[in-house]
Amino acid sequence: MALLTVENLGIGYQTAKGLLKAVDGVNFSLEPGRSLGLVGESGCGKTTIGMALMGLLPPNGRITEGRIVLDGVEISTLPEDELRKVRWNEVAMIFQAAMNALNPVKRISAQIMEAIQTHRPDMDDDAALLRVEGLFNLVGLPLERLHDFPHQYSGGMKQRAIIAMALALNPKLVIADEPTTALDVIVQDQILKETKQLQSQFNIGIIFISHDISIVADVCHDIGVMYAGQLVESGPAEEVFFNSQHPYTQALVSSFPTLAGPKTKLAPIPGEPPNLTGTIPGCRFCDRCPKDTASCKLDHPKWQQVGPGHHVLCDHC
Amino acid sequence: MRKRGKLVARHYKFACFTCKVAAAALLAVFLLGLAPASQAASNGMLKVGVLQDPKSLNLWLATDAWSSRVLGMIYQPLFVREPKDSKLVPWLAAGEPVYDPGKMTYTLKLRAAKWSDGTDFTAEDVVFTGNMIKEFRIPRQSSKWSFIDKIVAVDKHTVRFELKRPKAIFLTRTLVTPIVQKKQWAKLVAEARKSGKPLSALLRESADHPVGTGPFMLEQWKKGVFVYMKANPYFFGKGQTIEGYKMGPYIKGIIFKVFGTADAAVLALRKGSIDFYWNSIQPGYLKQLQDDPEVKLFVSKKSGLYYLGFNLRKAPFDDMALRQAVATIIDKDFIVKRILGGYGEVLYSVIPPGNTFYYNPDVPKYGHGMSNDQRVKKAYEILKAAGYTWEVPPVNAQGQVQKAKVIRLPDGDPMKEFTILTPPADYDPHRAMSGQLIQEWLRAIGMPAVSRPMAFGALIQKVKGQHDFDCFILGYGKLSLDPGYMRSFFHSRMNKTNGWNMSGYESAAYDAMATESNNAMDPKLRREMIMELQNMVMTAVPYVPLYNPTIIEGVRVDRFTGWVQMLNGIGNIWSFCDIKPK
Amino acid sequence: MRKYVLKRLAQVMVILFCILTILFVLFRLAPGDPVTRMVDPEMTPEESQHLIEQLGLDQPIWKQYLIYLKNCSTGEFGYSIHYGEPVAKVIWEKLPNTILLFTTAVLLSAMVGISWGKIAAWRKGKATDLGMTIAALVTHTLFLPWLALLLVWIFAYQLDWFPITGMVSDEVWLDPDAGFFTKAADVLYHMVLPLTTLFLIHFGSYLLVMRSSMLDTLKEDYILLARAKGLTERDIRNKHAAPNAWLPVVTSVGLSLAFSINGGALTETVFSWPGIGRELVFAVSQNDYPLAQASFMLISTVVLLSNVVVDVLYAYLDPRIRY
Amino acid sequence: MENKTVQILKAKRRALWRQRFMENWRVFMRNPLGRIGMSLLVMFGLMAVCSYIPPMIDPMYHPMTGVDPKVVSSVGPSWQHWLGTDFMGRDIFSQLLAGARVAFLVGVSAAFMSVVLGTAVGMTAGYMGRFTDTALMRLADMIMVLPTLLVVLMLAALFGQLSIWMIVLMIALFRWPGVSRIIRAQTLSLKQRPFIDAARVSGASHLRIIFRHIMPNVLPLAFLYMTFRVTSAIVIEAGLAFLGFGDPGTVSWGMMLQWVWKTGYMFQAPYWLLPPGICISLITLSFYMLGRAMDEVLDPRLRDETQAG
Repeated sequence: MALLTVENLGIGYQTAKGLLKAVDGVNFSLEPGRSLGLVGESGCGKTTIGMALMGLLPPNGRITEGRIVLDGVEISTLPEDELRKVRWNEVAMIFQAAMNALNPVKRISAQIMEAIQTHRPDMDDDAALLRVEGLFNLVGLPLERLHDFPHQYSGGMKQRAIIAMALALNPKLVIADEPTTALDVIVQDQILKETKQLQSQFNIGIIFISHDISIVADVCHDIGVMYAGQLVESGPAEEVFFNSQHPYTQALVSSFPTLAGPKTKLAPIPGEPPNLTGTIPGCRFCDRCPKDTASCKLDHPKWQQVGPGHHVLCDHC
Repeated sequence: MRKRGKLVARHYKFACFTCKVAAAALLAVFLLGLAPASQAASNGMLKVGVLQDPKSLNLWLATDAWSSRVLGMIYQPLFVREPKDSKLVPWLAAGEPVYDPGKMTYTLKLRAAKWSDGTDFTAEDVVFTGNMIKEFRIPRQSSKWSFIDKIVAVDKHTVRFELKRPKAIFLTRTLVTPIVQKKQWAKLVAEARKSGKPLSALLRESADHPVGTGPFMLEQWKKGVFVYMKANPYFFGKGQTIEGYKMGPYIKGIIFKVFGTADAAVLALRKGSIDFYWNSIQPGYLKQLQDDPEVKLFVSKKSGLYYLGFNLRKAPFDDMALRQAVATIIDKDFIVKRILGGYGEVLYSVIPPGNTFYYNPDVPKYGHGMSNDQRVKKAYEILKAAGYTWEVPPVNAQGQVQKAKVIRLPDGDPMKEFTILTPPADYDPHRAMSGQLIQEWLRAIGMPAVSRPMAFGALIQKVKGQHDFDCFILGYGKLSLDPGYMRSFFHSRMNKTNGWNMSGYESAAYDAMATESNNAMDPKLRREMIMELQNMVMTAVPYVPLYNPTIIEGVRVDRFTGWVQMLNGIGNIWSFCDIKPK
Repeated sequence: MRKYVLKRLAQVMVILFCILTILFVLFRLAPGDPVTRMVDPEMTPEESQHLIEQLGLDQPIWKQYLIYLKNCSTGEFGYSIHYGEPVAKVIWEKLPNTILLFTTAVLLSAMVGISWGKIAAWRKGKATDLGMTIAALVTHTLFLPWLALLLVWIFAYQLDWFPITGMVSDEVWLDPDAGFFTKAADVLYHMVLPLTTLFLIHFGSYLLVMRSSMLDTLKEDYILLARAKGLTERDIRNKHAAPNAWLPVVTSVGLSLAFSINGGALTETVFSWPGIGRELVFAVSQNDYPLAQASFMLISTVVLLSNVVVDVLYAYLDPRIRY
Repeated sequence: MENKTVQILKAKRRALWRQRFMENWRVFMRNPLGRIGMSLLVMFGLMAVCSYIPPMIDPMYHPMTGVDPKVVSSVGPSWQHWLGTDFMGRDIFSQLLAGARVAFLVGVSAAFMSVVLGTAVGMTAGYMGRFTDTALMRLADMIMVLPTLLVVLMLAALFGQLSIWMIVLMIALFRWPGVSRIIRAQTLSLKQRPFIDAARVSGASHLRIIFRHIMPNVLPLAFLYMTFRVTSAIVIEAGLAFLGFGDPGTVSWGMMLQWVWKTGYMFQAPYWLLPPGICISLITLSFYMLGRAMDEVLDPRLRDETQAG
């Protein structure tokens, strides 16, 4: 049974200009211990999906259609009380801007202990602290820095602390939202490696959200490429990265330098994503698409299988 | 999200609960505070409301009205003024002083009184007090004693004053000086002498436990709250009849309650937490007090003089005609009616009518009984006759009053802008407002007057110290009944820096008569001279007397009776010795 | 930390010295001569001359300045013209009263303002928020003396619930049976109206600052993380948002202190609360210059020191700041 | 030819400016606080203008010197005196109108002066940096912590009664540090921007950089602070007048409150006690609201927030 199933998910934001459909008809599923990378430009809806998985949409956002099933429980309709028990216990999150995700006026140890004790009310302070020490060892943080304040940590240490916090309750699923964006390349690499290792060690399912397809390809088993609220290509990481079919994925791949891949010229993607308020009749990428045809503007594109487990939302592939 | 709402609601409820607890606590405090108040309904204690604490209990420093209210119960003079005619009567003295014209000595018998610590009051105390004032040159007192050569204690109850020269104020001013106890002050004096600055050292002695001969003695003073005085068991007057009053005190004591603001004191009077508000009540409060059957109001005359003064040392105020015109144009009735709310009298002489013995009713009364137009016309006539001209005169060819423009002095120059200095409105709103009005009236006849309130100290400095002013409004709330000030105010010798002759009026004839009057020991003769002096002053008008306010005082009628009304109100020693609980 | 506090205290000393010097210079520059301000104006010429010599006002300026500085540094501000007592003594008697009223008012209004501001921000856009914001705006901008008069008129005069003025009643203090608690209760009873005045004026500003600061904080990522951690809304608000939102409020308390002191003086005057603010107003109206100067210096010192305290408190609350 | 281009450019810039102004105005007016504040201010403005009328009808309505000959003490509202009369028969309504004039005069002129001073100091400190900066900011710190009302009171003790212009000047002199701090911060951040460097490289003088490049960018902020300074100036003047140290030749609202308090009519003349206090409070409130609304115009961050919420 799949750890996570997302079916036909649609999420809208209520704005002054009307309903903004940030996510539209997204389907994917995740097996335990596997990792899925969601890639796309900013504003494509990948973070929104991450938030929806935690039940943390902002006040003006709501799930308009579809459902999210985690471990057999439909969390998209769960009441707030139940949802709170699910959070961190089963789904943890590594935040986008790790620098600001730690409360500046509270000690690191206290922040992690808080996460533990919220869900394990019977655990006393000593036990919780012991657990935090274990987590520190796990992520390679020195124990003497246990009671520091966030501002005393370097960026990489903060990120490790966040990861430690995410692992605190042995969650089944971790959502990592741009976990390494603000770090320098070396630290980034280290942390990614460790993350990968931890994942296999504890058999955690990971949803890895990033704008950098090369990193995702490196870390994850599977990749889903998102564009303008829709999943446009999905499949095993290597398939999607080295054999990308969707013009957007191709553009995405060629816009990042890869350390391992062949030397090619970086190609920026011209144009901007469409406005997501109101309905869009045809393919959402057609304005920027090199293969654009007249029919693209009129009809919704269909999913096509292009390889084993490799699907693409484009009529021309 | 719904859940969040619920949670906030819970928090909000908690806040409400906190508020309720706070309110309940306040209520409890309120009840607690009330309980002792109702319990301590004092018996036989007179409660007197005052606005401020005494500034000091050091008699020589405490010159303000609030201190003298308290100290006046303790320290007593040899003579006091009686209620009916304000004549001086023996108080600590046993009788009138006996004058020996040949030796210029006065011999005075003293009462067999006791100090509040039980020791005897003797001639030595009088001698000590006089010598101390002379030695330390104590402010306000030393001028009353400086002409005394020697004070001798003839026996225990007889004292002899040897004068350097005859002086009328010996009887009227010197003998009303409060007497202090030698036993208490000798120590303080010795200490003060030792320091480099004896006078300031003496004034800084705290003297917190005054010993006196008066009807009450100090029991407790909680600063800013109350002064509690108990009846003095050794008071010399107890049981005796003086001037027809059978002396008490019949009350156990007095509590002076300090209120800080008049509204609080008036309300306290109405609520019954004080029996007497010892201060003049502003007209604004009168209506509610008049409607209150429990409160009785006393309207008493005051010996006060509020006036407009000119600087005779400079143009254009050196011109008598101009001064007379200004005196004419001022509508004193208006000031009394509007600014004093009708509680006061119009003054035409520098001696107020209340001082019946010396008051001269026949001085020139500028503008008396005239309407506004008549005033303008009269002033116009006076000025025109003196050679003043206008661009637009205040009275047109048809004899109608109009707005005047640019008055020119007899020499043809336009009159320069001049200022009327007044105390600031918070110090005395009446004088500040009068200044404003006078400015407007003067402008109606073209005089460019500007009324300018100024801090009292700076005002005194400018007027008295530097003689750097045009006009000013000042006044005396409690003018002495002895007209000795006629000399100090207008004698040319006093026309000097920090001298009392602030206007700079000089007249040889006046000087001679003023000096003579002050040395005249015969009251009748002195009276005639004082009458003439008033006439001279009011012809030259260095001062334009404006008004003399009346005192309105309120007492409750439910607990005490027997108030004695006299000049300057019911708050006097006679009242406190005579009131009885109902 | 200690070094920082010492540095700040040194700054306070320098500022006080500057204020003292400016006061001295102004004192000489003002129209009229200094003697008049120090000597009772109603004395005869001989008497006042005598007093001037004795008070040492006839020395040369530089010497006067030195004497002045020496006196001020020892807390000896000379003698009050009105009371004839050492100014320091007069003022020390009033200081506790001011501190009692003012500190209570500031703490109370800060507490209520902050906790309500928290709620208002939490319920942004709802009726609670709107009601609280409007109430805060209105009470914050009320003219303080007028509010005080209004309270007196309604609660002391019309309803007769509270005393009009003063700090204690003579009945209680003359009653030999009255214990400490009765006396304390009496003081509290007198304090209700002035306290209410100051509270109403001040809580609004704390509420508004806390509300906007809280709104800023709620946008932070760590709030999202806290929510993701599954904390209850209440814990998020009280344990994560509020401690951060607090910080700007603390700063604003420090900065608005000078402004609040103005209000304190007005309140004390209307209610005849025997404090320093009222003493200053009284001294100015009595032309008691030494007293006015000393009250002013004391108030300035208190304000300056409170600012140091606020800064230290800020450092204590915000671990990012270490001196 | 060239001239024409310049003209067109200028016209374009004007059009742009007007468009920006209109947009800001729309944002401003969309804000309920701005609307309420503005309408209240218009009302007070009308009162100030109308204050010239009563004395022209009859000298009896002169706020300072006019008295009703038929009235000798305070009476309640009537047809002749809409809000009654004060203790000597002066019309309270005329005084109230005159008070509006004084409030505007004091508020606007003191605020203007303090903002000019604060902007000048702030720009100088921010632009010059180093010693000038330290010295000026230390001075600002010192003045900032002083309670202005008590300072002016102290000066009143020294200099005797202060005239209204002296009071305005004193308020201005003691209320600039807050403005200068903000302006300094703004200047500091502007100084880092490339266009200032560009101007300096192209040889512009310091004065030119300050006036042409920095000032236009800090002025909106200064203007915002002016509205807040107006309220504090009005409140300080009123407080001073209430304590009895105002300019006695001026009928201000604070003065009216002092009269009703000191003459003992406080408890029986609500028609006299209420209006001046309401006016002071309302005018403070309206300037405050105006300031907050302008805050939103100038700070787009806040604007977006209101849109979303």
